[in-house]
Amino acid sequence: MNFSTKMFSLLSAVALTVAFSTGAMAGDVIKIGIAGAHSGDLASYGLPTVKAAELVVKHINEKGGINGSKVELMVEDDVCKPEVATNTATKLVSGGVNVVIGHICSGATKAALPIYNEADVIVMSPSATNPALTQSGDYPNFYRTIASDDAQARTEVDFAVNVLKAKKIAVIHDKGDYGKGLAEFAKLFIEQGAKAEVVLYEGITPGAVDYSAVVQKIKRSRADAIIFGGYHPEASKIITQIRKKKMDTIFISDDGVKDNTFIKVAGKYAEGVYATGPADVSSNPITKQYREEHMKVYGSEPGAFFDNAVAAAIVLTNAIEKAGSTDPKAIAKVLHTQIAETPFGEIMFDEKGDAIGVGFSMYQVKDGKYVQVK
Amino acid sequence: MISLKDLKNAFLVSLWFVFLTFPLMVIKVNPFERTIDWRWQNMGYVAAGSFICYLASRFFLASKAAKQKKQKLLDIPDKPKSDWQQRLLSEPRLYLPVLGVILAILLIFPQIFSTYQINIMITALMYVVLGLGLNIVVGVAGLLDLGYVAFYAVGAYSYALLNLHFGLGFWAVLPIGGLLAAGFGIILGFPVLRLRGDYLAIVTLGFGEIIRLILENWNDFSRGPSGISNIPRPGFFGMEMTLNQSISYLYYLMIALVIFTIFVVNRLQNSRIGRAWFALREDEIACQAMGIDKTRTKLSAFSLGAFWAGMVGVIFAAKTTFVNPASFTFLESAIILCIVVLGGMGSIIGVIIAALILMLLPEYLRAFSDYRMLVFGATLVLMMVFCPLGIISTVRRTYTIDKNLKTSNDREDYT
Amino acid sequence: MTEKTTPDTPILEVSGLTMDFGGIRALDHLDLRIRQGEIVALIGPNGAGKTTVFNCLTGIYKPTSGELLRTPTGLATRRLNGLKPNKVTQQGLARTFQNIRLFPNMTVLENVMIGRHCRTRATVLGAIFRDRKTVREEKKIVALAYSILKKIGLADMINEFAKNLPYGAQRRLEIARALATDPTILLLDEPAAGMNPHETAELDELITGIRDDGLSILLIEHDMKLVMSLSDHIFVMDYGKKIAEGSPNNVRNNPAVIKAYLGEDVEDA
Amino acid sequence: MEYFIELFFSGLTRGSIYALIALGYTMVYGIIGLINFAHGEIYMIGAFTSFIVATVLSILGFPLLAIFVIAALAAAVWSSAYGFTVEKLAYKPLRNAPRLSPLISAIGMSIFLQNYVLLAQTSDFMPFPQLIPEFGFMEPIAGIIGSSDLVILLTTAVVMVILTWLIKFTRIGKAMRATAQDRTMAMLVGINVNHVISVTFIIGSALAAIGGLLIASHVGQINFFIGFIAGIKAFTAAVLGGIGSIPGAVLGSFILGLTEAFATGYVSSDYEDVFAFSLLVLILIFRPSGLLGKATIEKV
Repeated sequence: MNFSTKMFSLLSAVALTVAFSTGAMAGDVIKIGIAGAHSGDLASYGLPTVKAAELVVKHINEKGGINGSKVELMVEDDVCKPEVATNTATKLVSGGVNVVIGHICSGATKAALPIYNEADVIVMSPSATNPALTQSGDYPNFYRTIASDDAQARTEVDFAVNVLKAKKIAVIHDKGDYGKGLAEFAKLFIEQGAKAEVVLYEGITPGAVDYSAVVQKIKRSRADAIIFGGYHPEASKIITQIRKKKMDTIFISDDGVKDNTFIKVAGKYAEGVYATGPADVSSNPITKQYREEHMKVYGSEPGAFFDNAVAAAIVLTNAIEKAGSTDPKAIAKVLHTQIAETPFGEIMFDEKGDAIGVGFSMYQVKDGKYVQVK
Repeated sequence: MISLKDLKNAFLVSLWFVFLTFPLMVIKVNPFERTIDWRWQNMGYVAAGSFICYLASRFFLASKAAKQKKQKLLDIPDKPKSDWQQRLLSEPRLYLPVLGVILAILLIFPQIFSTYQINIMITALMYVVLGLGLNIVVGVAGLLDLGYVAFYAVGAYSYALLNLHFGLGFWAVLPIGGLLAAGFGIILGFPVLRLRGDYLAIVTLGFGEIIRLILENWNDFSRGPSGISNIPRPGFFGMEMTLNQSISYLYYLMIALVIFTIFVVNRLQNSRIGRAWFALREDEIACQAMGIDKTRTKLSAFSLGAFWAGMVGVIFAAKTTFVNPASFTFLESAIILCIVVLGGMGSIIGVIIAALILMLLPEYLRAFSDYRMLVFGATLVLMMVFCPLGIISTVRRTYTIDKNLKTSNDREDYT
Repeated sequence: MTEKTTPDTPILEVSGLTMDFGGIRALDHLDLRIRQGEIVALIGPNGAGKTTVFNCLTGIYKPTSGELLRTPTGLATRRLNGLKPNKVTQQGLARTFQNIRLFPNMTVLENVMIGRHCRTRATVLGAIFRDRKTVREEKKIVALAYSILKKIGLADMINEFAKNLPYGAQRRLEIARALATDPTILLLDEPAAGMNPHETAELDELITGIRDDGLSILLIEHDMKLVMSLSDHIFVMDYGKKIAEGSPNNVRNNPAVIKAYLGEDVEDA
Repeated sequence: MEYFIELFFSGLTRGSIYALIALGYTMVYGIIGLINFAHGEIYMIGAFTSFIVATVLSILGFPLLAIFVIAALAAAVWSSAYGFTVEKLAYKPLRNAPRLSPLISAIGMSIFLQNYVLLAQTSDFMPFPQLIPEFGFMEPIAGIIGSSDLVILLTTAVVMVILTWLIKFTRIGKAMRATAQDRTMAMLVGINVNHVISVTFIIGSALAAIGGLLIASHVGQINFFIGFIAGIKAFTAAVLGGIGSIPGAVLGSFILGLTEAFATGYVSSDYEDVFAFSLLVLILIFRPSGLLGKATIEKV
């Protein structure tokens, strides 16, 4: 009997491990690093960037590369953890990358940037929205193709106060880097604006089995609107419980919620929810082209931050081409002075590294779809 | 070796696993498109995999049993299987050259390998020290601590905050971080150390979470979840260093810290206090009856264990130059605990080997990054099932006594 | 060694000791006395509460009521009530356990060295820096532990794990460990349990030797031959109460004792 | 006052959710003295199995009640199968190993199962079909307590009654109690201890599966990580109530749920977990074996 139990254990592991498998790649000359979460629970935020870069680079190499040099991708996983991100960054730097697209999460980006900074490597993130990354001035080599959290919070607050005329606003966040950062700005802007008051400011515990206590608290605060900072799993739980409790409080949230999964998970309760997101670019020809290619090559709709990543890849390769070299100073000069055609239209970068022309618009769920609010 | 009965059992086992994994492995539903994907090929993999694994484990155990039987027949006394280990570890003539070679390799390591490799090695060495620290608490004193990461966080944040507010340098904070963590160990220890076993485990787990939650929520103190960035790397008499130099420097610093830790922990284990810790682990009641103050001994183990976590925390902050609460989750505690248990509770060398394996293996298995954690979990289970005492079991110090001791003399200061 | 205390002054006195577990009264107003240099036996049928007396004395249980008084030779009387087990040991009471409680994964020598813990002072810093004082203390601990082991007859096995010793040797090691704490009163809980006649005879000698070194001994034992040959005074317990006391001869012929043991197999190794 | 009642019901719902998971923890601990860290994962697997089955059935057009029943059955069967297998693979070979070994094995199992589901299914959150309809009669008080809350509360109550009956009065229950008290002795009087342990795992896992189904239906979504947090909280609740005691697990769960709800309602949900764990520490300081745990006097 003892034998059979011991063999069971060996077997369980291997049997289940056997059932899966993976792959890799190679090339020459201009190296672009792709860093972000490619495995684990946050992989869905990181993998679309890899795909975007692959598609852009494929085009470039088909045309003979940049100024005759082929482009090669170095894909490295940081699982969105700061401590791993430093290893990833060192690996990319010691592998001789010329520019990096990444990292995906703000925390990991902050940990990795000093390493790129010292190695004089230009980094462009499609998704790290923490304001300090550009506004602190600590990271001169950092750029991003997404607007920062404060811009997003500004959009949310302006909309709630000026358009919806909300007077009492509850600000809720998920205690995370992204959500809480946003919520703080939202709170600040509401207080500065003085047209509405923050009646409740609370952090919820992500992953908790039930949010009804917080929902009761929102109900008691008599808020006309909720501004939620965080991601869609918590947002859908909260909106479901709010609507089930027969409350019609307006729900305004962020880019982390402006995701089709939110609508699918929250179902009918998602109707009427507002969320900010990058301006609708689906009519832009470049956007269209890459989305279609993604469908063709990978057989699915592109995931989170795909357009931003395409933009980053285009902007960077374009800058290297225009600069005529991989010298960071030359690239930086191009980034700051010349316009590039991207999925977001024509963009270039301000002195802090934020993309000019990339902003946020407000969307609302109507009939199971996010529709831009005019 | 493999009989028909084995084959039959293997068949039954694979049948069971096919059933077990059926819904999760075979069916994949897409509730949005309302489509079902039947992945029948996975069923084949599971069946074949479990069939082979059953036979393999059968074979492994049968050969092990045969070996034991042979030993019995030849009347070889049932010596501990780690006999060569014991000898290697206890005779200076044998271990000194080995030690020399290892040290030499470690010292020239940065000259041979890339910065990336050095960086990974630094991480691994950090876990060696963390493992050795927790080993004092769990391995030696037998107190199950599931919140060790809290002390790690205390160290990391003490450097981040002291540097931010008071501009204190790395070298000043290194001991302060350790001492603060040790202090926290005592503060936590006072109320909870009367709890036994699993109650202690859950309370320490809770403490770890509390520290993390405070760091997450108390923005004015810790800057909340967005963390503290731009923490300076360790300085060397104010010298300007390039990234590569400072990483190599950190590497040597870690080597020094590891050696220092081994030295101190080893001396502690073989001292009056170390013996009391071991005794506490072995039998709490007998330990007290022999005149050992239980509370004080537990507290000393707790705080001395925490001390190392605090020091490594400082180094962590200096290495990543950024700290946020997300780095200090329960999983981190679990990994450090696994290092201790895999290494063989209380064994210094075992802990070092386990830390290196657990930290380096996943890094080099990057190609399988998706399966990394799966393999990690499976390894823990397999290690425990096939080798529950860990890689290297505790080696106790042996004493040689001068047989001509004048016992009558000793007798006097005995009474 | 002996001061001017009269032999009649008890060095340990227990009066009115009562211990309740929930609703069950394990000890009921028990009185005991031990004088300097005496071997006192505590006997009684299984479940009489003998080990509970030890546990109360050594601070492992908190007695419900009663006084535990200890008068070290030539010093003032102290209460042992409410002291933690380790403090009791510091007061000079050391014990062994009925179901052996050695430190199985430590060596024989280390087991005995543990006994010195409460008589030594080495600190954490001392352990790390190994200053001269600590080294000297450590050497002394080893030497002393070795001398005790030699006396007890385990000197050849100092580097064995305690768990690998034969049963009888484990019992003796427990005594050695207790002796290392420098006790003046030694509490032995069934030291001869499971020993063969030869081993028991050796034990008899050992205990006598310890007494001759000036220690007093409180002994729980079922082996009547050993009890009768060793004891100066015997207390007999049943159902948590003292039913008789006196010299071996006295107790042997006491009707209450015979009644208590009736139907019980008085072990007669 | 109304606010208080609302919070009270929030706490009750949370408490009964914890209780469904905590019961499995406490049963396993009572019988083999092991913190079964993988129990949260069994709960997650239950939720996932019912998600898969329910979605398949709804695609095939089954009526809601049939979906609910079949999904619940499937979840219970497969969770039990996983619980049974995990015990045989990871714990049984370690019955006589040092105390920490099974715990590490359990942590390993937990990590393994999480990643197994992650790889075999998905890392994304999946919408869980709403299996509990909005009852018409609940309409007037929907602001205080919803239909799924009610179902969860009732299920917990029923489960606790059945479990108590099972353990007090049935043959297997007696065998379980005997094994919990003294495994060797139980073996000597002819109880098949391995069988009893397996049954314990199966019952505990089935409860977790039912919990998984109800909770996932209540919150409307699942992913591979839901077992971890729920597991930790449920374990905390079990310890709070006195681990090994079945009424203790339920009581501990309610106290934990209510504490969290009131802490959120009257203080701030920022520190909700801090309150929960501080309460645990406080209770254990004054009652080291939990609220209903037996204070064991160690035999010396």
